[in-house]
Amino acid sequence: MTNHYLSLAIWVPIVAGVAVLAIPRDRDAMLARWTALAGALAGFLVTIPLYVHFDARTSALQFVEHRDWIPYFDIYYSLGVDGISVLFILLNSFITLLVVWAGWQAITVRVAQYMAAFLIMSGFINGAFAAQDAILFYVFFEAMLIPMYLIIGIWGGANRVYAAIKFFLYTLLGSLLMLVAFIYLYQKSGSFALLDWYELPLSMNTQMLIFVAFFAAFAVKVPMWPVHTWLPDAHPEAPTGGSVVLAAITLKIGAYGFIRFILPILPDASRSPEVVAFMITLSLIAVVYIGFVALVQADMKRLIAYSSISHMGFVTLGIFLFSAQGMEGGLAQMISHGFVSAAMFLCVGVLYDRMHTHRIADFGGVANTMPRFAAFVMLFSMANAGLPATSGFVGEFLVILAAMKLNFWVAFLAATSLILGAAYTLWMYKRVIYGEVANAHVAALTDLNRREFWLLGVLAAAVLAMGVWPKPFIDVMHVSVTDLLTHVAKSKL
Amino acid sequence: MAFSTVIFYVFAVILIVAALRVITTRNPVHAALWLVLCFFTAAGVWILLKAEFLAIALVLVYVGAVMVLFLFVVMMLDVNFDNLRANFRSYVPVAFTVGVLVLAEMVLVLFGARMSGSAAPATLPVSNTSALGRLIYVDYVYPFEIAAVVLLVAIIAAIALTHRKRKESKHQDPGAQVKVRREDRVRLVNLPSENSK
Amino acid sequence: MNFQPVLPEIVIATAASLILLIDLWLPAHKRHVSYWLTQLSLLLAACVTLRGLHDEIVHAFHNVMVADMVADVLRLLSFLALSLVLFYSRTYLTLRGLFRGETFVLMLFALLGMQILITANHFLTLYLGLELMSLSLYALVALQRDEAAPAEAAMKYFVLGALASGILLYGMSMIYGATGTLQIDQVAQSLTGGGDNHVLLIFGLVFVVSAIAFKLGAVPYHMWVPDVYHGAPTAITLLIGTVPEYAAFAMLLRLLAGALGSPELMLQWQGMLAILALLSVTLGHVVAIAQTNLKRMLAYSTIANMGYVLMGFLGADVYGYTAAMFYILAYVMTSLVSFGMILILSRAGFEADRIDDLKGLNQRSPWWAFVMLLAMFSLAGLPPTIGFYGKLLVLQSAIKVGFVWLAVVGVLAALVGAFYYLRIVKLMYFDDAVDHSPIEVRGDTRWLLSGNGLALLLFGVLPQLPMGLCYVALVQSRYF
Amino acid sequence: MTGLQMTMQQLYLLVPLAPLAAAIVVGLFGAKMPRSMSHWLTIVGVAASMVASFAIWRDVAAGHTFNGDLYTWLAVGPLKMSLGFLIDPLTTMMMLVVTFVSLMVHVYTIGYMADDPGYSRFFSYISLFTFAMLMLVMSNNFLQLFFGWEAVGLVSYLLIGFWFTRPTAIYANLKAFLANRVGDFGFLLGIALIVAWCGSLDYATVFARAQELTLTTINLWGTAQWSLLSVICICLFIGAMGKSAQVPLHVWLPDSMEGPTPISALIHAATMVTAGIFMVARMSPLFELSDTALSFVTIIGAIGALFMGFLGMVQNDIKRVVAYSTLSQLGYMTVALGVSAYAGGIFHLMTHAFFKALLFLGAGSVIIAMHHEQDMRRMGGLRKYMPITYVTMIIGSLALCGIPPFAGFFSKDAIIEAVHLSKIPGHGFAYFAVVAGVFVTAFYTFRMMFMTFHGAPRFDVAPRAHDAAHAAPHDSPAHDAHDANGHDDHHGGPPRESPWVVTVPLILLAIPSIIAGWMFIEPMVIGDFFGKSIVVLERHAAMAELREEWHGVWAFVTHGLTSLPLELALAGIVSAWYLYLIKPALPGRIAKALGPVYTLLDNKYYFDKFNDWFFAGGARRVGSLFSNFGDKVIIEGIVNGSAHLVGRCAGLLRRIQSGYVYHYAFTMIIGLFALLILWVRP
Amino acid sequence: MLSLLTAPTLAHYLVLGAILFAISMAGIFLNRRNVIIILMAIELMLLAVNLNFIAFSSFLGDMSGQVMVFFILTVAAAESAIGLAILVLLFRNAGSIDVEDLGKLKG
Repeated sequence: MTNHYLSLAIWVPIVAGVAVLAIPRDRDAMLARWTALAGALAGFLVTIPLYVHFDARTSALQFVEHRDWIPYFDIYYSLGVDGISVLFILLNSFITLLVVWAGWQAITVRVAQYMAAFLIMSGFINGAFAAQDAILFYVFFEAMLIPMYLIIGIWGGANRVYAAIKFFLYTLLGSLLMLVAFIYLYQKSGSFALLDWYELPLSMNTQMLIFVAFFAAFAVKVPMWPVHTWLPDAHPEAPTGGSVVLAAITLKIGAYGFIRFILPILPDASRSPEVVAFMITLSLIAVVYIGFVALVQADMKRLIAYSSISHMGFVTLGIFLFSAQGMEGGLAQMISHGFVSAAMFLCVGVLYDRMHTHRIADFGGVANTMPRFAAFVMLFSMANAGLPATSGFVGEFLVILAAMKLNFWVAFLAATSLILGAAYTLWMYKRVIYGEVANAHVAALTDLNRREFWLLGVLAAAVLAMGVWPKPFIDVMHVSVTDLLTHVAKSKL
Repeated sequence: MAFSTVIFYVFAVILIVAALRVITTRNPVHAALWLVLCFFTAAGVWILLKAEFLAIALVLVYVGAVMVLFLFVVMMLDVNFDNLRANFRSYVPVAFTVGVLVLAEMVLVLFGARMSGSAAPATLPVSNTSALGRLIYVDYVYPFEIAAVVLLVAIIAAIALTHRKRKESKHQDPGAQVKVRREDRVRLVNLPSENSK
Repeated sequence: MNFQPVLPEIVIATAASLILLIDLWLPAHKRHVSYWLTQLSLLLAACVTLRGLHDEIVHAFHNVMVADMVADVLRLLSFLALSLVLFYSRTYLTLRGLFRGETFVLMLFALLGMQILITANHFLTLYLGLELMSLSLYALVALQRDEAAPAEAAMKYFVLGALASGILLYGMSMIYGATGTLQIDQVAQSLTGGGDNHVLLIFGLVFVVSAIAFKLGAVPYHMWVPDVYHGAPTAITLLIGTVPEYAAFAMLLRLLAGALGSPELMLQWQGMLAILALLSVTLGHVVAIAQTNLKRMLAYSTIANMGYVLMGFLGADVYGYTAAMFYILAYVMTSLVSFGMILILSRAGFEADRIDDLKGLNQRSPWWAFVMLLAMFSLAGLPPTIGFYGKLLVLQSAIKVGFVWLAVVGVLAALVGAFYYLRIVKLMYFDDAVDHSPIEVRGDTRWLLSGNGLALLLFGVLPQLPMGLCYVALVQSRYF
Repeated sequence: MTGLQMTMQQLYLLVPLAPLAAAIVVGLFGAKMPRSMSHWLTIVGVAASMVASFAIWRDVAAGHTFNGDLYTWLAVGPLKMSLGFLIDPLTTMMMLVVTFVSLMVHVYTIGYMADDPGYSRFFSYISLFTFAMLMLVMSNNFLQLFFGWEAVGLVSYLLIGFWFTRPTAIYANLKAFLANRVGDFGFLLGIALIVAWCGSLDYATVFARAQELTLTTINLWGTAQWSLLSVICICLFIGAMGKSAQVPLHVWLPDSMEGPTPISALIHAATMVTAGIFMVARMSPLFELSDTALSFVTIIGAIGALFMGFLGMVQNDIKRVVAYSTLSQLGYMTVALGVSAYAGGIFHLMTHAFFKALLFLGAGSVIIAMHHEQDMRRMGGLRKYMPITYVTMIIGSLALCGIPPFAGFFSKDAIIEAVHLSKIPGHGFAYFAVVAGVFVTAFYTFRMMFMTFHGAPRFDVAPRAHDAAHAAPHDSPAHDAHDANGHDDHHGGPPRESPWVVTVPLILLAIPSIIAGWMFIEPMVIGDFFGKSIVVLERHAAMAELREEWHGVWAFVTHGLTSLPLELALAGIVSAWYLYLIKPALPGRIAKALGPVYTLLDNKYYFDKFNDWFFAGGARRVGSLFSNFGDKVIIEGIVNGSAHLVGRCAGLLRRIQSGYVYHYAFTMIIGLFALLILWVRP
Repeated sequence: MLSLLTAPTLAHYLVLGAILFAISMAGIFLNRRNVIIILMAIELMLLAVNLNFIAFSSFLGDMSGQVMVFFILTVAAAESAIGLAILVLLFRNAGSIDVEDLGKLKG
């Protein structure tokens, strides 16, 4: 079976992005928008067969494409997805579609560049999720920094330059070390194919050193405490779409890296007590410490950014519990966070478009003027707080269950997010949405227009669907996760 | 101790002292003079090593051409010309020393050649010069050609860098005149006419 | 006598002499005839090289020169690079009164020197080629006669260059003494027999490595680079920053891999190169941060990049050499764009060589901003640009021979480097333009520079072609 | 038979889905449909649900229990998580209570919220609540239980903050949600422990395995070994403490009175707050196995029963009095659970649902009449104006005080008896608490009744009431009251009886408040109505002993007439009568005399202040510390510091490039020498 | 082993060359006055190199070293021509050939 769905998922958005770039003038902004929307839609549609034709009964790679790329260096254009990665490609294409749509009116300068940046980034991200060759992965992994850098820098807020450069360098630091590790592995195995690396015997010391390098790359991306500080700086400065993609997708690549690279390539290091303790500690710090930090933020986007870190703490925690529940919980959390954080940032974007601020203190009583909006925000806030029947619950629940099997106190600390998550989210909700109309600007707010309504509506449907019936989401990954865990359990020493 | 050994040590000492003087003296003219001595002494050493042709070439090319060029430039450039002339006397001791030493060296070399020259030149299968010549014109013809180009570049570069037209001479630049565009000379101003409302 | 191996040299030498003569009789406004003749001669030389592409190693002129595929490839790349240099700098040269026969002739002679260096199989040929190139470049730097900075730069370049030449010759004399020959392949042969003049050889090796490092601009022999790049007219900076890099690589290849490539010595120069690479990448990248002048910044970036070249070269096998050669190729391609951008942004009486001159370029011209962006990311070594594969290859090369620590330092330095490249992108994209004057670019320059910029991306997506080219050339030339 | 089974299952499905469907339709399209559509749709939904519940009750009474899965929510490895129903007597009883009270509240709301701009929203919310509560009680597994658990919390949050422009309301709802979340935190840990050790979320499976776990211990701290079941049960009970407002997580309940009165009745008196009681009863197979947990439950319950009652004595806000009484009564129920008198607890839950809903709705009726005045000091003598309200509330009060033959008497006396008979550690304190609580209950209940309905009217001298009504932005009760009476909104006027939509539910709730006690005590408490839904071990024989002493309802009543609790209750009523009708000046003097005690009570034992300072403030302080010091100073210090360091290095290193050619040459030569020294070893 | 006042061996010549080379290098970086003396130091350096070549050539009995010297002399001459040309240019533009004045480009 050879088909090119994955290639299409990668290249359709990129080609569309380049096409949009060909419409540089803001006079033709409408044309650029429509082209971008068509491209994003096409990009989303070509990913649908990935789910429809996906065979959830096997952990083998599917939709495989394998062709020479750089024969000089044994680098192949090698694509393929399993149950772990396929959903993220769909999620990414879906979010990109929303982001393009969301930027319809908010962006008025350099529209084509804005749209193109997102489309091209979408292709890169799909590539990173589909790549089965380390260098191919790396190329996509790094390349996606460029559009994001520009997005934050060009369309961002006042302190955008600092944020953009910080974002870029932070991420680059990790990924460069990872590159060294890649080359080292190539040196050992003579191949850049991930599947070959999975079978490569490595001594414990080697595994530990490579772990450090990989950790640097992926922990920054996730981001894990204490290398998280780029995120709260990046989000408030990024335009809405940038925040959405950053939170919904790019953070996932970090966690995906843990699953795709660290666990199977370095099973012994990953399972070693020191690493497990280290990772669990960092994850719990992310959950608890960051939860407290989120509580005192004065800026909505900063708050949601911290909340993202806290939620991603669950993901890393789940991964390093080495149980199906934990792993699938982590993955579920990733998908859910994709929806919820996207929705939260879009909501902030809706307010920002109207008032050009996302400081909490500038708001109050928004529910009076924007009741429909308030309802959506309520739903997403609750999902953010991990309320059952929303997608936010699924992952946290599974991870806590899995953590309890390990240790009561790990579960205990993880479960504090139940309280902290509710505290910071709902306190923000209270200050922004509830209350008397705070000022004349709030009084002048208009409720959601049709575009915004559907945008949030689609995400709301997704959040609820996954909360009420997560099985279709999770079933896809069962076999892959199980096989991964079996693989990790085997020593490579 | 063979005579050539003596010559070597004497020359070596002179060479080192002269070289030190080259870099320590503050006066470029002195330095140039010391450098001449260096070259001369070195040529003597080379003769000890039986590189007669190169020794002669060194004296001819360096002392004869390059050092003169150096001195020329020094004289040409030094801003403070009065200063230079006032210090003219100070050149005398150095020049004298250098001259004497050069003379002494020549004597030493010629003497040494006679002293150690028991073997007749004819016994040599090929003289140093002709051996060198053969190599240069046969085996090393390609480098030789390149060397020619190097010299050509030196000529071009020297001219291109230093040759200049006199600033005060007035001249036309036909190129600039031809290249002039209409926009440079005439500006069409669109003035609104009074009655066009 | 077989002239075929040196036909490209003959073409260039003849053309240079002819242009020198023709230019004498040309009126000032017909200078473009010389210009086009220069381009034509480059084309002709390229054709001649292509016609006589050597898939075998051919020695000529009593073994003083060698024509092999790596030489052919490097020659061709030099022709291409010089041609682009000429295209990009035409307007600039015209506006500064440098659009003259001497410029072209000196450029051609410099090129001739590089060709000779590239094909050298004898220390003497190599030295002569090097000097021919250097002397022409000294002159070119100083050619803008009414400015103080070029003269100062030329003087520094000259003094330090002559010092480096002296060091090189000293090293060569030591090797000559140790092996009894000046011919590169014979040196290699006599070394395989095992010499007892070990100390003499190492002595010579240190001097030779230092001299090569000078040509490359590796720390601590880099001091000329910032001042010369900064002081020279940008067109000449473009020239110095690009074409001679190929020659410098040839020097590395011929001297270290060719003459001194015995396993015993290899171990020695690997260590030396590692230290030089370490110093270059760190110092180059770190000091670049503090620069406000774009040319100076790019000069430090060059220093750092040459560190990476050395890092690749110390792999000391065909993959290592390929890494270094590919890196140079990628670097030259990128430098052409970055300096080319300064050239097209400069106007009469205005050098766009301050970093701030790039402010808001995206507003003035999204296309040129994009091209510059590609160049910056390529220099930073980010995918999907060609620069990334350069980094990849050199890191692999270093790791392969066990210099993992060097690779780690290399990437950390690259991180520092990324900062100032990003700052350029920041200025172009995030800041508002101060200068709103339109960017007028000659048609041919526009197309070529755009194509050059896109090539960074194209070869960034499909790097096999240049990589394979370097590899095949080196294999065919038996640099294993 | 299968056909019948199918229909029964469809009926099960109908019970939660009818309100859900109504809630969704009204929630999404309420703004576009006529107002009457909102209430009709939801009332039909809840009514259908109630009818279906009734049918199911009949079916269950006939012995047809059901335990089956609806659909698989998620399956991970061996752990299958499903949604499903467990229909047994306990469930059906809860379903009936929930749907009945909910229906009453729906009807009542038509009047209470008549003019509120959020009319359809309110109906949507309470229907959604009904759905969530039903899902909670009908669940056959912990997952769905938690779903319902959190969902009712959500709706409670939404409803407390229904008038979201009031700062107090949005303060209260946040507080309620967070306090509940603290409970849920424990609850979730309990569930996680169960899954970790039993590998299932299914009640049946877990209960079946519970026996095996009795000897299992886990290591929580140091070397001490804790009984696993005790830890599980205490964790679960922490959940109940949140939801059922047990000390110290009770703090949210009084504040929740900021919500509209109908939801105070529905959620914060009758149903949601009893979810914890229901849950513990449902988990009786687990709790029974842990005496530690039962003692814990007993003591917590006893504290609530007595000390929360004290607080009711000093409240002046009519709804708060009822709220504290709810806290106290929840304490009773909890005590019942603690002494293994689950049936008694559940029975009290049911009777309490009726009479407390009645009291709240009655209070709401008073509030309507008083133009949104809730302070009892500005009421008095209302019985003349609002006879129906008065009578029904008297019934509710008597039931609350445990005066025979009202419902409360039976349930409360059963509990007191059970506590008396229990041998669980802490039962002595619990017995004292529940008995003393009777006096307290009677006192504050009738204090409220007397202050509100008796004595001279005080509202004429309190014109501020009217202003306050106007000050409230979404002042629907006031509006409603005026509209119903055909009065101009902007005039006060004497209080009038509420419209029929308000009074009819009062009457309908008064009926079970009278009869539910003697009707149901025999089957529910003494009989085997709950069957296997509730498990009691032999060593916790309080109920069994009670059962042995049982000689019929009349005997129970006659016994009760002579018992201490009734005397205490009467004493309470009499003291209230004396203090508030005969010597109205006395309470103030007593308060002064008991200075510190009064201050303590007036400040609600300083729980709120402590929470605000320690938890809310503490969290913010910790957050600020982490944010400003941890993140900004330490981490950012390192990050930016290294960036600055590189910058400084750059500044220093560039000085090497001095511009002087001899420096350059010197550098080269140094480099050369360095290499020579490093490599040339003669 | 090199001992003083024996008949000159190869080592003697090499040491002499090395001393000259060192002196010339010192000349380049010790001289802070005059560019022209730096140019002279360079000539001195080439002289040292040439001495090396000739010594080796003589002791190896191989003429190619002398050929090398021949060409070095040629190039050195060309080099000094260009060096002096640049010097002249520098003097015209900067008005000085002081090394200390040659420091506009830095950093």
